[in-house]
Amino acid sequence: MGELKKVDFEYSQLNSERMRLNVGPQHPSTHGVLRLEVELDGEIVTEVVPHIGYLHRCFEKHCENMTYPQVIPYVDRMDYICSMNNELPYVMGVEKMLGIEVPEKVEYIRVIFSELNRIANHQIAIATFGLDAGAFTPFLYLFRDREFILTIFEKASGGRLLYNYFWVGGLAHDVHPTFKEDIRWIVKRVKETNKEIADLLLYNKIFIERTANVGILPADVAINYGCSGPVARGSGLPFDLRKDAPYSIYDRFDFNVVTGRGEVGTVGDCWDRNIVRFHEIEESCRIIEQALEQMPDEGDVREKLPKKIRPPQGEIYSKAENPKGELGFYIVSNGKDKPERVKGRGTSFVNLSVLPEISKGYLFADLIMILGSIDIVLGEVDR
Amino acid sequence: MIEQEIYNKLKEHFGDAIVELKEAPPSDPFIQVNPERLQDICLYLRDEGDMLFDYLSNLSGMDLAENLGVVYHLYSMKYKHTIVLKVTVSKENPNVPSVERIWRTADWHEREAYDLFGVIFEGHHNLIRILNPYDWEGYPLRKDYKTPEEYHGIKVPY
Amino acid sequence: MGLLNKLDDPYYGGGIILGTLEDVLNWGRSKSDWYLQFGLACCAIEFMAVNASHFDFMRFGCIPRTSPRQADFMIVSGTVTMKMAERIKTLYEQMAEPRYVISMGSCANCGGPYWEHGYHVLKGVDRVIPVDVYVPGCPPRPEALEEGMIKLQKMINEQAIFNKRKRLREAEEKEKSVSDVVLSQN
Amino acid sequence: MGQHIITLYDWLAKLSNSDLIAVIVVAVLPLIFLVVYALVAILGELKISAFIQERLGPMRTGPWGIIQPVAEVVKLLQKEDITPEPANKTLFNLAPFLMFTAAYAGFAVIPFSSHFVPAGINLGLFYIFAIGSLAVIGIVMGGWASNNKYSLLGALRSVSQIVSYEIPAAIVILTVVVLANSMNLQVINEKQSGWFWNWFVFGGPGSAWKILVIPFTVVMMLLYLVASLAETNRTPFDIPEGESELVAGYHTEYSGMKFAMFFFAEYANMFIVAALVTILFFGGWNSPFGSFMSGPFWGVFWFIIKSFFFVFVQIWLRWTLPRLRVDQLMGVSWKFMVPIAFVCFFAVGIWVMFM
Repeated sequence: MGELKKVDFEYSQLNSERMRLNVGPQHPSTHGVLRLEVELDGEIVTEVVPHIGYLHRCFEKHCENMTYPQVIPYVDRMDYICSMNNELPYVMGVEKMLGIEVPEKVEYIRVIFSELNRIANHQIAIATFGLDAGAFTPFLYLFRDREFILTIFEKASGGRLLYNYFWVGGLAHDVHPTFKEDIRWIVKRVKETNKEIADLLLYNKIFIERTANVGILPADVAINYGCSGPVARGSGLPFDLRKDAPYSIYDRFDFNVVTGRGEVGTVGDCWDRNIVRFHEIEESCRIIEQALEQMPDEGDVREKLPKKIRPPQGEIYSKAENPKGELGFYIVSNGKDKPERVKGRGTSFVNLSVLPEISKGYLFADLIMILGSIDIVLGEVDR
Repeated sequence: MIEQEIYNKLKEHFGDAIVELKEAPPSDPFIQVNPERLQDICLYLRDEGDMLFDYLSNLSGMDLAENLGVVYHLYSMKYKHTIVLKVTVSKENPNVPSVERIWRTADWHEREAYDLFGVIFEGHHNLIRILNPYDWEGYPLRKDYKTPEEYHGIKVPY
Repeated sequence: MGLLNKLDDPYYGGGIILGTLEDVLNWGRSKSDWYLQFGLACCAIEFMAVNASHFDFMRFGCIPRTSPRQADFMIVSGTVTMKMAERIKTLYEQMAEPRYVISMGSCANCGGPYWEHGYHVLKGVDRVIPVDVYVPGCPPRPEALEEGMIKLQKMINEQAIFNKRKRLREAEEKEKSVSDVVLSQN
Repeated sequence: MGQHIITLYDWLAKLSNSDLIAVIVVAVLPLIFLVVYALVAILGELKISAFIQERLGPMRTGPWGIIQPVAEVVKLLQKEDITPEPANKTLFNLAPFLMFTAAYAGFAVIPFSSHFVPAGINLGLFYIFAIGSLAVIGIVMGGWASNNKYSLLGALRSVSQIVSYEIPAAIVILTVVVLANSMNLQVINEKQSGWFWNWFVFGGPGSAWKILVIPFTVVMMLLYLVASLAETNRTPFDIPEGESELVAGYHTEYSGMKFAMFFFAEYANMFIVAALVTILFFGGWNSPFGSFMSGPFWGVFWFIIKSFFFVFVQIWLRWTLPRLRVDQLMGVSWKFMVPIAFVCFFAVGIWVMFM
C-alpha cells in the first residue's frame, strides 16, 4: 500500500453533464404535435423550450380568402374539441358588425350547446390528465359519457366533432323534437359519472401526490402571461368572461365562477387547475338546466339576411369564454364579402406560453403533469 | 373608464405621441399611437392607478396595403374595461418597440406577428419564427405573398 | 427467408406446405396489429373515441404502442404540415417491417379543406410515405376507421410473402396484357 | 427433511433408466408451462382490462378472441429485427436473452407440487432472490446499449427502483425464513400443511396465541406484495416504462422477437412473484381444507389457482391505479416499507424466540 492519496474536492466541483431531451412531436403525452426541448439535470428540469407550429394550418390565410359564412368550418377546426364554443365568438362578432339581433330561441340553444360542449371538453381534459398520470380506466369512463353528448350534437347538426352549426344570424337547423329529454338525461348521466371520477381519480391518494404542489402558478404571473380559463381560475383568479363581460344571455343564469382554493396543496397547482374543470362541469349542468326551463319552444332559428353578407367597414374584437379560456376573434372588414383579416386569439397558444415559467425545477415526470394540467389543443396553438 | 377619458388622459401625458381616437360604432373604438413612445405609453397604461390595463388580450399584426400595423387589445382585471391601441409602420422599416417586458404574454404574440407579417419588434429577446419552420422564406400573411413551389424537396401547391 | 424461397420454387405460388405457412403468417400479421399511438389533429380525437369503450379498437387486436419500433401500422390522423412531414417520414422509417399506413381523414389524404390556400400544409401524406388504406371524411366517423381497419386486414391476408418479386412481376405482366387488350379493342 | 419424497425426477429416472431424459423432461416442463402461462396471462391482461373498462377486448381471433396471443407471437416472430446503428450491438442483443434466462431460471426452484420441483435445492429462496436480481443487469444493458435517452432514463429509474425495493422484500423473506426455519421452498410449503389457518399469512401452525403475531404476518404479506409489484415494474410502480413520460422505457428501441423476450420476461416475473407470495404466505401447493383435495396432482391445481389469483391482482391493480413519481417511489420504499419491515422482523423474531 502506498501512502494515502489526499482527496481534495468540493461538492461544487462535482459537475454533472446536462442532458437535452426532445419530447415530441410524436410523444404519447404532448397532446398532439407539440415539441418540447427539455434540458435535464438528472431528472430535474432546468429549461423547457416549446417549439410549436407542427400543426400550422394557415387559418388566417384561409379566412382572408373565404366569405364570412365559409369561415365557420375553419373556426371549427381551430379548437376541435369544443367546436361549438369556437363558433360562438365568431358569429357574435359578425352579427355585431352587421347590427342584427338573433331570435330568443337561438340564444338559448347556443348557450345550451356551448355549455354541453364545455362539459365534453372538460371531460377530455380530465381524462387525458389522468392518462398522463397513468390512470387509463377513468379515461375510458369519461369517453363513454362524451359519446352520449356527441350523439346529441349529431342529432342536431349532423356532425360528431365539427358541427358548423352556429351560423351568422341563427342556426343551421332547428333542434330535433326530443332535444329537451335528451339533454335532461345526459345532464343526469354526467353528474353520476362525475361522482365516479371523483372517487376513482381526483381524490385518489396517488393522484393527489402526483399533482398537488406541482407547477404552482401565482395569480399575478397568470395575469402577466395572459392566462385565462381554468388555468387562471386555478390560481384563484375569478376571471370568467361569462360574468365579467356578459355576452349572449349569460346574465340571465345563476352560476358560480369556480376558483382554485388549494384544497390539497397550494393555490394554483396542477390539482387546482384540474378540480376547477371538474366543478365547472357541475356549473355547466346548472346553466343547462336553467336554460332548458326558460327556453321558448316556438320560434324561428334564422334571422333574415341578404344572400351575401357584407358587414360595413370596421373592425371588432369579439371574445367569449371558451372551455380553455378567453377565445377572441379580431375581425377586420373592408366592406366586401370577404374579411380583410381574421385573427384568432388562440387560448391554448397563450396558456402554453406560461409552461417554461412554471415547470422549471420540477422533475421530468412533473413536466408531463404540468403540461397536461394546462390542457392545450394544438389546433388552436398553431392555428 | 370610457375610451374618451383614457384618450384625454393619454393626450395630456404624452402629447404628440397620441395621434387620434377613432369611434365609429359598431366598430370598436381605438387609439392610434406613434411607435416611438409605445413602451412608455404601455407602461403608463399598465401601472396608472385608475386604468391598470394589466392583461394583454391580444396582439395582432396587420397588412394595411402600404403599411404594416400592430393592434393591441388591453383589458383590466380590476376595472373590467378595455382599450385598443394601434401602431402603424412602413413596410420598408417595420420597427416597433417590443412590449414583451411589460406583458410577458406579448413574447409569443410578437414572435407570431414577426413570423407572419415581418414586423420587427425592437428589444425582443428572442425574435425568431414560431409557427413556420425556422428556414421558411417570406411572410405568409402579407397580401403580396406567393406560396413557394417547393419546401425541402416536397411540392407545396396541390 | 432464402431457404424457404428455394423450397417454394417448384410449388410456386400455391405449394401446399408453404401456401399454408403463408396463410398462417398472414393470419398472424393481420390479426395482431399494434398501432403507433400518436395523433396529429382533429381526427386524433375521433381516433381516441375509436379506442374508447363504444367502438373498442382492441376488438380487432389493435393494441397501442408508443414506440415506433414495436408498431405494425400507423394511423396518420390529421393534417400533415411541412414542418411535420419530415418527422412523419422518420417515424415511418423507424418502424419495423412489415409496416402499414392508414391515412385517416381528408387532410391526410389530399390536404382536405386546406388544399387551396394552405401554404404550410402537405397536400396528402402519400407525398412522403406510402399509404395502404385511405379513409375519407372530415373527420371520418369511427365506423369508417373500423371499416378501413378491416380493409387493411383483408389486404394483409392476401399479400404474398414467398416469391414476392416473381409474383409481383407476373401480376404486373397480367395487368399489362389486360390493358393491352383493352387498348387494342379501343 | 425427514422422509424422502419421490419426486417426478426420481420417478422418471426409474422409469426410463436414464438420468438424461429425466433432466430434459424436468427442465422442459417449466418452459412449456411458461409459454402457455404467458399466452394465458397476455389474454387475461387484455380481457380483464377490457372488462374493467366496459369494453369487449379482442373478439375476432378465434372464438371470443381467445387465440389472440398466438397471433401476436406469430406476428412478432416475423417482425424485422432492428439493431440501431449507434447502439452497442453485443450488449443490445444480449440483454433480452439475459432477461429471459433470468426469469426462466427462477422457475427452477418453484415447487409446483409436493412431488414436482425442477431443482429441490436447500437454498431455494436464496437462489430465487439472487436470480431475480439478475434482471436488473438485463435492464441496464438494454437501456444503456440502446443509445437512446429515454431508454437510459428508464433503465436508471428501473435500477434504483429494483435495488431499493429489494431491501424490504428481503427483510420480509428473512422473516418467513425465521418462521419456517428453512430456506428450502418445499420445507416452507410442508410447514404450512393442513387447514388454511396454518398458512404463514395467519401466523403459521401453532396455538391460539398466534393471534398476537397475525397482524404482523398480514402486514408482511402486503409489504411483500407491494415490493414485488415494484420489482416487476407493474403499475403503480411502472415508472421505468411509464408510457406517458418515457416512451416505452428501457425497451424503446427493441422490436420483433427481442421485444417479445422482454415481454415474456415481464410476464414470467409476474408469475414468479405471484408464486412466491403463494409459497411464502398462502401455503403453496397445500389444499386450504386439510386433507380434502390434497395430493401431488391436486397440489399442482392449488398452486396454479393461487398463483393465478395473484397474477390477477397485479393486472387488476394496473388498470385501477395511477402511477407514482420516481422520488415518491423511493420515499415509499425507504421511509415506510423498510422501517415497517424491520418492526415486523423484530416482532416475529421475538415471537419465535418465546414460543
